[in-house]
Amino acid sequence: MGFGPFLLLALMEGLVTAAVLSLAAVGLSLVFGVMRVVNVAHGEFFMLGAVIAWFVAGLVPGPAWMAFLAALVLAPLVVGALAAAVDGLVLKRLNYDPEATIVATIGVMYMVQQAALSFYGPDARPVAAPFDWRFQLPWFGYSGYKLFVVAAAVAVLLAVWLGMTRTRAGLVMRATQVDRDVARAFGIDVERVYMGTFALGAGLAAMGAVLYVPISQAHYLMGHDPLLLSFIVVIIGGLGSLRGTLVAALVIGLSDGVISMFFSPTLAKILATLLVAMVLVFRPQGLFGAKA
Amino acid sequence: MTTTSLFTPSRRRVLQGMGAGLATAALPGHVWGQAAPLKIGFQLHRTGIGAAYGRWYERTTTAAAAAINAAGGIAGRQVEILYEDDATDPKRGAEVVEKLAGPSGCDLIMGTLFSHVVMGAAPRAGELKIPYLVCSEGYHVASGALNRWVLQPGITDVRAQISTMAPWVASTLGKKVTMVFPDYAFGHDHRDFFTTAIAAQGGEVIAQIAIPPTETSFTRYFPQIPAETEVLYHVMVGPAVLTFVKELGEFYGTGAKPALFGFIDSLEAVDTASPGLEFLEGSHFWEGHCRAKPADAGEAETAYRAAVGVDDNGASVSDAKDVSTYAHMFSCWETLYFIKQAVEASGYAGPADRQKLVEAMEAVTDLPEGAERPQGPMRFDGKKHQAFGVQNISKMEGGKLVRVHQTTIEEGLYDNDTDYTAMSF
Amino acid sequence: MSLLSARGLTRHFGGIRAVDGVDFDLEPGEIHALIGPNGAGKTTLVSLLSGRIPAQAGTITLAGEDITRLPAHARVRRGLAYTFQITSIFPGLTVFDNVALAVQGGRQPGALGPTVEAALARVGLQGMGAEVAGTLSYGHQRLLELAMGLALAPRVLILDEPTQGLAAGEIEGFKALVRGLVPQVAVLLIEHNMEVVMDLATRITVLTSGRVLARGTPAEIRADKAVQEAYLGA
Amino acid sequence: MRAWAVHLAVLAALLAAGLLLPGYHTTNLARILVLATFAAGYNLAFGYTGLLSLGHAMFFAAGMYAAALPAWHWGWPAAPALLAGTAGGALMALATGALALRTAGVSFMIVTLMFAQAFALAILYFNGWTGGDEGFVIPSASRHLFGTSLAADTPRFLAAWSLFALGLLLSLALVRSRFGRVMVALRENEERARMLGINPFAAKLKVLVISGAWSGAAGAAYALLFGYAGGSFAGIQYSILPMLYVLLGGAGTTLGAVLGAGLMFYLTEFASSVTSAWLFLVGLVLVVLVLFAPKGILGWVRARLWRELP
Repeated sequence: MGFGPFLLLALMEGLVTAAVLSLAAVGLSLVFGVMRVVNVAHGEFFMLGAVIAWFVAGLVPGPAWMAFLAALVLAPLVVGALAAAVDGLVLKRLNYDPEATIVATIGVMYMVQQAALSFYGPDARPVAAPFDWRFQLPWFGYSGYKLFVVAAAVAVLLAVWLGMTRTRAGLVMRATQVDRDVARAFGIDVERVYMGTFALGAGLAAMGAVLYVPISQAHYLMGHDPLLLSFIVVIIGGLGSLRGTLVAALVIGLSDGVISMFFSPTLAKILATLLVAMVLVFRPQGLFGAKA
Repeated sequence: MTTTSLFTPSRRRVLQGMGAGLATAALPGHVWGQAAPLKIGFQLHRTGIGAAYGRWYERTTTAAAAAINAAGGIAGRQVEILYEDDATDPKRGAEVVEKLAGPSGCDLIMGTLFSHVVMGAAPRAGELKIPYLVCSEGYHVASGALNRWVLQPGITDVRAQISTMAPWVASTLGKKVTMVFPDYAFGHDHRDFFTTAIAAQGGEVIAQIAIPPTETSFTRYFPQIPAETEVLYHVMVGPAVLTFVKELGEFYGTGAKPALFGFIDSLEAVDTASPGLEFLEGSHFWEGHCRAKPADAGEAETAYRAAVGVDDNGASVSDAKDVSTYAHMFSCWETLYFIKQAVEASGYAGPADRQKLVEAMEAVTDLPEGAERPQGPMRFDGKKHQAFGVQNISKMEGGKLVRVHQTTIEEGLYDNDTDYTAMSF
Repeated sequence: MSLLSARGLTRHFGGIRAVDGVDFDLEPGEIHALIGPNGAGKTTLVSLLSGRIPAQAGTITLAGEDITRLPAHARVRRGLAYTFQITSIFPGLTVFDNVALAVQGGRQPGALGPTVEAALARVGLQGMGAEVAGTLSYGHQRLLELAMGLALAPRVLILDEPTQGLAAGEIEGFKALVRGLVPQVAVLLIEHNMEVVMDLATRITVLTSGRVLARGTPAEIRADKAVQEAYLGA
Repeated sequence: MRAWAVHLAVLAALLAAGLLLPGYHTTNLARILVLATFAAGYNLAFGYTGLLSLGHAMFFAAGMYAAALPAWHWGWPAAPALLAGTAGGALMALATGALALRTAGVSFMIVTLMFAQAFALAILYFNGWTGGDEGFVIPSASRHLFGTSLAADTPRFLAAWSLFALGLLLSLALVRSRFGRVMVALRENEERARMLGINPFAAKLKVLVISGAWSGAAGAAYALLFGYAGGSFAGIQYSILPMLYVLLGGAGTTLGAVLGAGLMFYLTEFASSVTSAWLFLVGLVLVVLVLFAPKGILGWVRARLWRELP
């Protein structure tokens, strides 16, 4: 394959990676930004979304897109409700202490993983894409659904951005993010905002997983990578910055894609990882974070 | 040493037991209520990355133990299997060996699959001087890296498996091979041994693409597959395998593509008729044990499937979506029968006889096909502590794997310097 | 020669010229007050002097040595101490540990015990070493802050709004304390309380919009028309 | 004085337990003490200095390989291998810390995480030399210290205990020293510490190097005592484990690390003996424990019972 087509493929793949990253990270960006807690169970919420998509696919008859739409609605609701319960039962009682939250969410991670293993099983299972369209370029073929994921990621990010900037709920969340004590003084029910944010963050992770699972597969350990990558994206982007999250996802996705053209896969992965780390080393506040 | 004379009666009784359904309940209690049970510790991948295998390893072993018990147990003693989860982790694996050997009071330990767990736990087994029979297919045992207490009697090691594939690949599919494999031990064994083996057939590996194990998407590496590739040799493990195949299909699509040859490890516990796997149609796979029941399958194969609870497609009889790890799990069954054979041959009575037991194991040579070995005949090399059996090559036809070739034991034999019998206990 | 001196000191934040080409001299043994309306650049100026933020242009010398490029902690070790506007003690540590940290980091890290006790005695906190700093009253916390500054054994002590939040009685004690520091230490004082400024300072510099508006003795400043317009009279 | 007495008593109790309990527990204790040494190193960085690292697996693994590779390839005996491991962990901390300490807080967490990921991948990439994920068995000739085989229960335990005891007493001396005060100051308020003449970068780098040396010594000891080195020890879970141990036992307490490590081990052991869904039980207990003691068990003790607990 010539260099041109190779680059084209690398860029397309990079774009898809960026889309997946931003879908996984957008919820974490909210939670981390507003609540300033490290939710180690974020990846498990993502996994649950994928697993629910698999169950729904088995339950909803008819064409794949119907099950897909059903999962797209159902998974965020179920996972969001679970997250709200975790918030109310555990995190609130810990007063969102950063360190205690890490331990608690590690505990939640174990419980969710075991529940998935017991009720869903250890196998990797595929979920059909809502539509089956593949197109052939002169040099290689490509999945149409992957491009749909890119579009969906753009739509989700746009919706979250509009929600944060144009709605009252978004305003309340941003106010809480800036200073929770001041927000409380202005009569904002901070605990409700936190519960809502935590549920929304988890719901977004689940929705991202429903979109992602047709190009991957559902597996009970699949939450691990989205967790780490989400954290990386959110921090590189700059805490609480949606634009930063998007740009960081693009930087990581595209650099990953392009670097993989020139090196053997493992070496490419090492170099891409170090490159992204260096971004933070020389810009510790992230790409769009406020200077300290 | 003759093994058939020891085995014939029990084999018949196994089959009788199976025919009668759960015959265990029907057997009079006093027959096996006298001697203390033989406790076999099973190091199980119940959680972690190996869990899909672990579940079937557990089912197979439980079935084998039930069959043996129904037929009177081992040397008149009932077999009790103690499963202990190692989380597919070498550190926990070592702890599990200690627990099984210590407080659990097991006579011996078996069952480990993932090679890093074997490596991490083997030194402890050696120090605790307890036989440790792995079902891993790794080359770690035969390579001589481990110790006198570690044996692999139930499955052919990957070096032998791979070497037997090369002649067929070179003569049937092509001589210019590109390999795609995970960048860890299992993949490295493939890389090293297949490259050598295909060269011996006048073929050549023209590219080696090692994929880091954390990777979840593969398309961007496919352009590294040289255009002149005749055979794409792929062996991936882990949950991302489905993505790998799906993306490969999308990448090549309707265009020209190399012949595909893979190891079924990629698709263990995965339904070969899954959406996205259509691309594999017409491609070939190594199978240790054919998942879809071959037309010429004998009595032992049928009985084995019935005992474990696997249908003719290799899925659970109770849930057709629950696909087994058929190409590997037979190793648990055969390892347990190997234990039976060695315990009975050595007159093993308790932990004090463990050394005698290992020596009896090392003395085993021929392991004929039968109810004990539904996968086929094997030959055990006491010096290498490794069994060698026949291998299968199957073709994907209509979403189902159909055997097209079977290798002989001799094709897989190789020479190396390993001689565990020269090592002290 | 002045003890601490700055020439053409400049720091912009985006479009805002927080400090814009300021020359400044602190003479040995003086109490120099820095005043100006909110946003005049007082805190930025002392932050530049102490090295908490780097200067974009200009030079700073301490006793003749160019310290422009030195990081803050190195300036502290050379005798340039800074106490925080908002009480910034280590609330989880004992009073002793708070002061001991200053002794360790200061110019003459010697035997901890006596030095710490001397610094505490100087501000009137003797015998309170075992208390946890966070449990002290606000006034005591301000005194502890000062004790930490003193324990650094500084040549220059920068006090950023030291009387903020203190009761009238406490302010009197504070003034006496600061007067007792000179002439061994030169004091640079940012202060809003004009009574304190006029009472303590030997010289005053008035900043507005990042520039020096006037400089002189308290009497001169009081009489300065421009200052009255820009600040006092406003 | 009371603190030293308590620590010596804990060490004596551990020694007695290791020597008197059956072999199985002796080995468990040996493993717990090695991991507790690792966690104690982590605790110096995280618990005392506030450096939230998610990359300590890289120091542990650097120590493990710095000891195990010379043993495997060149037949080094245990003593120099152990020293090499300690140095390996320290050097890795020096190299990565010099870069990562340009950042702070969550950025530091992510940078250390990514360096550790790169290191773990490098172990796979250079598999011809490192043994990759499968790892390798340490030759038994290298597992002798002072003429005694470390593969036997009691010597292994004594070696682990000695390492832990050394680490614990050094930790105690360190946190009660002048520098220990600086560490806590950096955790509590770095900017204030800077204005007290403390060079935060240099001090934090020093802590990280000490922490790396500890972790490296633990990694080397693990390889030599249990006979195996492998890539899984460089994985993210070995960065999370010491954090979990420390948070559970009590961050910023010298004894928290061993308490957390022991608790997690026996919790797993107990959970897997009562249910095959043991992971759920472990998770549940973690949640309940943290609800009961958000600052860890010794954090709770310090808040309620004994303020001066070091």
